[in-house]
Amino acid sequence: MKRLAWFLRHIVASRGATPAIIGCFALIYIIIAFYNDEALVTLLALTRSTPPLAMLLACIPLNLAARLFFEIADFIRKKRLTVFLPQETWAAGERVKLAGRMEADLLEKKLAGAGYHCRHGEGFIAAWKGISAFPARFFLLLGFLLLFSGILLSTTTRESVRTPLIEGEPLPEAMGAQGRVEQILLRDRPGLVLARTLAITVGFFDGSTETTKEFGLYPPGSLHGVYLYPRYLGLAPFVEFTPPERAFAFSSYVTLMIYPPGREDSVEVPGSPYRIAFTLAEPRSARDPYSSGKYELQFRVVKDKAAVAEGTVPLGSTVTRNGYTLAFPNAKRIVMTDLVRDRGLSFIWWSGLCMLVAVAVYMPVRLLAPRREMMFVAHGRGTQAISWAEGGKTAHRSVFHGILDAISRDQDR
Amino acid sequence: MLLRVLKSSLLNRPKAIVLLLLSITMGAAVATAFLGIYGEISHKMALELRSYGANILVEPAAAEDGADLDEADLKKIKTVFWKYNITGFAPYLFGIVDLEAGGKKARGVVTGTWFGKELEVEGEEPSIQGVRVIAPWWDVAGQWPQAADEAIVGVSLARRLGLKAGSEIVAGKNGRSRRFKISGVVTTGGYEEEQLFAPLPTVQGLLAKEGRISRVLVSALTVPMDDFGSRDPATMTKLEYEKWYCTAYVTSVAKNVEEVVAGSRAKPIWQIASAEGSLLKKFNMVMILLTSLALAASAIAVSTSLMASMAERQHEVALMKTLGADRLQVVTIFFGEILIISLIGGVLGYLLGDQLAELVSRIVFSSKIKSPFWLFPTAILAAFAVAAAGSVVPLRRALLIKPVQVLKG
Amino acid sequence: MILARGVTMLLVWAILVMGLARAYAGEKAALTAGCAAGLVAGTIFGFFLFAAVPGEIPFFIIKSALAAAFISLFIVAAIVWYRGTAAEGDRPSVRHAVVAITVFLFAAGYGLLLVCRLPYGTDNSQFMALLLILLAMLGLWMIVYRLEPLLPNIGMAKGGTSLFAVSLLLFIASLSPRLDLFSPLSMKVMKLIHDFVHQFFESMLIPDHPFFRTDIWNYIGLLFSNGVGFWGGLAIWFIPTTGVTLATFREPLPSVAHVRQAAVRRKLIAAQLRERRRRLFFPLFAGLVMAAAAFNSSHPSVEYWDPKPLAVKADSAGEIVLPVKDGDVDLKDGKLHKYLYQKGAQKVRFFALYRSGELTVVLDACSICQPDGYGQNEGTVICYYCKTLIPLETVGKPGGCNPIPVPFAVDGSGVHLSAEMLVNTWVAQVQSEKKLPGGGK
Amino acid sequence: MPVESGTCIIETAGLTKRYGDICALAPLDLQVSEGEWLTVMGHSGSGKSTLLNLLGGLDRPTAGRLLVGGEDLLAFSEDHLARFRREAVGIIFQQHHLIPYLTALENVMMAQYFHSVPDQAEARQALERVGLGKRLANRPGELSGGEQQRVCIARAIINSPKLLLGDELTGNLDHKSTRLVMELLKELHEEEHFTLVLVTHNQEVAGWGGRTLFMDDGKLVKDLRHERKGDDPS
Repeated sequence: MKRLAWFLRHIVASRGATPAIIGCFALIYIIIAFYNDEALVTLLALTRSTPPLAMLLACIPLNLAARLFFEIADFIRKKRLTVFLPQETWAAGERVKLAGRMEADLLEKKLAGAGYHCRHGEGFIAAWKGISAFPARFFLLLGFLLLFSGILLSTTTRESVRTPLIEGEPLPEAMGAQGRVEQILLRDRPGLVLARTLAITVGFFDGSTETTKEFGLYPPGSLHGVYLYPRYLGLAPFVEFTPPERAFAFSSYVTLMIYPPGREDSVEVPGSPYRIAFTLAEPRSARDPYSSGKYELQFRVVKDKAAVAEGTVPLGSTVTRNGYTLAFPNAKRIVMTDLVRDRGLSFIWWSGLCMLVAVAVYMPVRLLAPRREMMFVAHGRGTQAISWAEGGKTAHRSVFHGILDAISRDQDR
Repeated sequence: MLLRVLKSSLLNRPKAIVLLLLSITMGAAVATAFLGIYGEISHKMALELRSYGANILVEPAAAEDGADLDEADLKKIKTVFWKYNITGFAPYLFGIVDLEAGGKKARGVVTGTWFGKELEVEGEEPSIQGVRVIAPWWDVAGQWPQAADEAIVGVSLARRLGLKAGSEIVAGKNGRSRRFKISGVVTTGGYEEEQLFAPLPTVQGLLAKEGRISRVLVSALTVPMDDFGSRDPATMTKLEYEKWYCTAYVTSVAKNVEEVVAGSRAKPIWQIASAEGSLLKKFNMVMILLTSLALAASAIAVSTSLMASMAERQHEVALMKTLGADRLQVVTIFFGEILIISLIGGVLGYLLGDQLAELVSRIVFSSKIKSPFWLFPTAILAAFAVAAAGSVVPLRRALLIKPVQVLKG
Repeated sequence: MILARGVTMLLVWAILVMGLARAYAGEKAALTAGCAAGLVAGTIFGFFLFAAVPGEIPFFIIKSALAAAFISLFIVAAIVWYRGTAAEGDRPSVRHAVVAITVFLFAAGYGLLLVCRLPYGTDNSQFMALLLILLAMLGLWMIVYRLEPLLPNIGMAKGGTSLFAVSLLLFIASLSPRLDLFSPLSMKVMKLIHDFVHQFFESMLIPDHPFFRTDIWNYIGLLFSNGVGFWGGLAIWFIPTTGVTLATFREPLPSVAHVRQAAVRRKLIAAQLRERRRRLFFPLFAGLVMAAAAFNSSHPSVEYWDPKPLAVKADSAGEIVLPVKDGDVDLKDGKLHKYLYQKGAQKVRFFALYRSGELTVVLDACSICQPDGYGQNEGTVICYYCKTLIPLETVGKPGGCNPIPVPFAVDGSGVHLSAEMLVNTWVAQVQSEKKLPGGGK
Repeated sequence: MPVESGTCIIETAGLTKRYGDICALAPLDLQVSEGEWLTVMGHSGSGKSTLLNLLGGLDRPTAGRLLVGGEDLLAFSEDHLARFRREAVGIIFQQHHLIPYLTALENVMMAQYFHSVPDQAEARQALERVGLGKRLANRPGELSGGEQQRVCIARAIINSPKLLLGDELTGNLDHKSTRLVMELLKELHEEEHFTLVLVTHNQEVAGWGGRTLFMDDGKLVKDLRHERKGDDPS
């Protein structure tokens, strides 16, 4: 039973499991890359659709969680023993049995002289110096745990719907809430990373109360766990189109993905052979038309694959070309948005934070005050001495050896 | 420990170190400066060499003045055996004319040529020929001529007559005259800068030499000349001649061209290029010699100051040996010291030499130079070389020190 | 050229065997047997492979094997890294059989590459291979029994053997553009980084570039530049050697705490440090070889692209069909693709080349020089006989030292050629020794 | 000469050293056993320093046999001799010979560095042992003669040599310092069990050892065993 527990512990909390699994995925990636140009996308899709692969991926957070658990358990156990490092790390240190017995006071004086803190108890003296890397390790492991949990959740359970948010229109149903897009604002606000900000104001009417909420660019705003991820901007101009034969008149808002200027999008005029292609003209002033509201549409009327009229129409005017009349009295802004339900996202954010903390903690500790420990345990007539260091090994080793020499010299006397 | 010793040794003996640093810095600085100037000058010379992009000159065989070639033969150049190796050619028609522009008058050379003419030869693919093909380095401020009455003018002629893109010039000869619109000013780095270039037919009309040309410059892809290639074809056996003919030596291509252009003599112009090349080689030699002399001088300076400091430190060396240092350990300590100093000296020398090169080129060549990237590693290497060369003798001396003799008494 | 290649191959062989002999100094018999058997087996297998499997498939197989070997280096490095916490002796103690199999594999890999590196699949190359093998055997005996004891004492890091041997194999492969691994690696890495950045933006819901500051976006754009593939590839290329080197550094030194005399302790530690420095030799050397391989790969112009001609056969109608795209082979990649057609004693070499937007098929000879064939360099092909450079655009046109064009037709199934026409054109137009007047001076 | 009990650390037979025509050391037969404290006395130029240099592997004899610790120094190459010096011998000079730009601690560590690897804690301990625990970071120029000599002693014993050689080590010291240094040497000799060979012309120093050789003109004149000073508290 005990053996089984030991075995389980060593499999589940193995240091090599995570790298091995990552290696497996790397191998799968390489094999896919041999045959396919979109290897990464294929791998993600494959992981999502193949339960065994997803389970393999799930082993990583499992392993990390186990490692974190045992690390903490070891830490607590060793803390009770006054020496703070886990058993397995001691194996990498030095361990020696001496014939001599120590004189506790003398030893403590020597250790203190070398700058070590001491504690002695029933038949042992423990000495330490510096700060343990445990907090850094904890944060690093936690960071990795969160990262891989996030990746797992994200790859397996992410749902995404692309839908336009249009000024003045109700929220799409996928948002899971009743509301109306009140205003979309694009502002030029040079920041540290972003040059422009986007504000989508949404009004909710929940029975009697009316509230508004603003969604920005980053971090993405969310509503009931659904993130709003703006992909690109568009325009919904109100267009009135009359062909020369005057058989019909088309007048409607049309949803066009024509931002930034130069991008073309077209609309089929229903029940007619016409298609109208639009682009947003380059602004005359430096200001972006989307934020200034001064739109100028370039249009091309296509009838049965042949262009029959071309022209430019600014907001609020009417243009007639070759008998085709196009009026552009009004426009609404559109943000093409991915509505994403992804539970892994916050995990990944937190993992980034944890890793930053880990690095920020580890660097100064390792450079300035790495943990160094030694312990002398009475062992029959002799002494068992153990030493371990995370950094500053050379100096620590020489202090340790000096003290061992002193112990055995005392014995000689 | 080694680092500790080096640190203490470097920080606590400022006088000796500064002296050494000075010699190494000087060496690296001089090397950097020389190489910087040299790089710049040879770059300029290479540019000029490149201006001989065409390597075959086709001239009338007859020596007397006024002899010329038939423009109609030009097409045949695209049909010769080595046609695929001929990457381009341009015809020229020269004439001395009276130039008048903006009230200033001068005699000058007008050259009719193809700038970039689409040439169609039956059975071959159409190709673009003209000076734009064979002299791509021509730097035109403005536009290449498009119309028949547009011309480009060489930069020094333009300066003389106060011309710039857009101005007009009148060229006259024997009562006929043409008005040209200057579409651009050309910088070539050669004699062309004194000429006016206009489309060939226009100049032919002006000079009353319809359908005639003075010379053709041909640019061909050739293999480097070797002993075999420079032999006289007349003395070859049939087999050898065949091999010579089917090898794209500049001479064999020239012969090829000569055969199709009536009344012409085609000569390779590598003579000029090789003359320039040998000049460049001599210049190289001088610069390399000067640089190595400067480096040697500073190596000697390093050696002397190291010798002096070694004499001061012989007790130290003897002591190290007494303590049981073997030769490698002694050398490591002293060489490590020198290495560090030479690294610092190299960086300082680079900075100093860069300034020096700029100063020299401003005073002597009145041009600004851009120091190339490779100069930095070169300066560091020069410093290492100087230090290494200068430390051989002192280190040998140090290794020969006998502790018994030095530590006696 | 064949000579130069042969000498290079022999040198690499000598280095390979010397290193192996150092690694397994005590196992001379197993080493010699494994080496010899591996070399012969690899060469025979290589010839068999090229004879039995047409087209680029043998190259694909060999390249895949090399890639597998390269990937296995990562596994080796990972094992060394994770096992590296306990100190052990410097020489791996292994059984004869393991040694024999190990060196057999390496030698076989070498033999395979030897076959690939010899120009033209003709009888000539078999003779050359035989000669090289004989010389190599002689070298093997010399090195193992004579030179090995003279070598200075260099230790062997864990995983050093495979690192060393595979890096040498990769080096040989890098000499030939067809087997080179580094360039494809760079390409794949570039693709991976590109995909990764996109996927990362997508996953983390980071808005796209219209919202970013231009300068920030330019920095992100660096990740999509061409250099990324090279540097990223380089980083991956060196992971195994760097990993083993660092693992060797990380290995704790044996404790000297039981020694009670400080000076003796220090002396032991100094000896351990010296020993560890020695053990770094092989990983560092392997790193150097990998660097040379990467350099070779990124400077391929040192050698003309001159693929070994693929043997082709005519079908019953006397037609030869070259598929435009077949597995790894892509006629439209702008590179020279050489083929060999044999009818009776008459051999016809010809090549297909995609230039100026269309395919062309020409003989591997011109009408004036001796048929030494062509190699390809940037923008030109070179006639090996007269060293004339011929612009790629003019390949397919007759005249000068241009290769002789042959009529062909392209359709969906590939390039169609008439075998009879090929032979006739070759016989009629190509100069061969016997046709030259006088036969030399 | 009666053979000492215990193993012989120094054994010479017909050991000769000539500088040109001058015979610095006439053929000398000498045996010193392990752990012995030997003093060599004589006038200047009597060959005592030459003997010391030969024993320390600093110089090579012209003729004769020289075994130190059972090894024949004559057969050693230059680098082998250097190894012998760093591992088996510690030498203390009259002029101290410390490296002026290094601190006391670094001077001691230098010897460790040449021997194997430096070890700061051990070097500090050695300096504490010779009573210089508070002057670790001082350069030789800031130390008195006696202190410098003690740094030299710390440096000489740091690599646990079998043989410690002292060349007029009290020549530059006043009476008090001499006594301090000699007491220190006595203490170390008892603890470390090295063999000590001191060259001096100071009668008082000779009294600290158990055996004195008198030399003159390169020849051994007298070999005397006597009571050791300092054994009886005075």
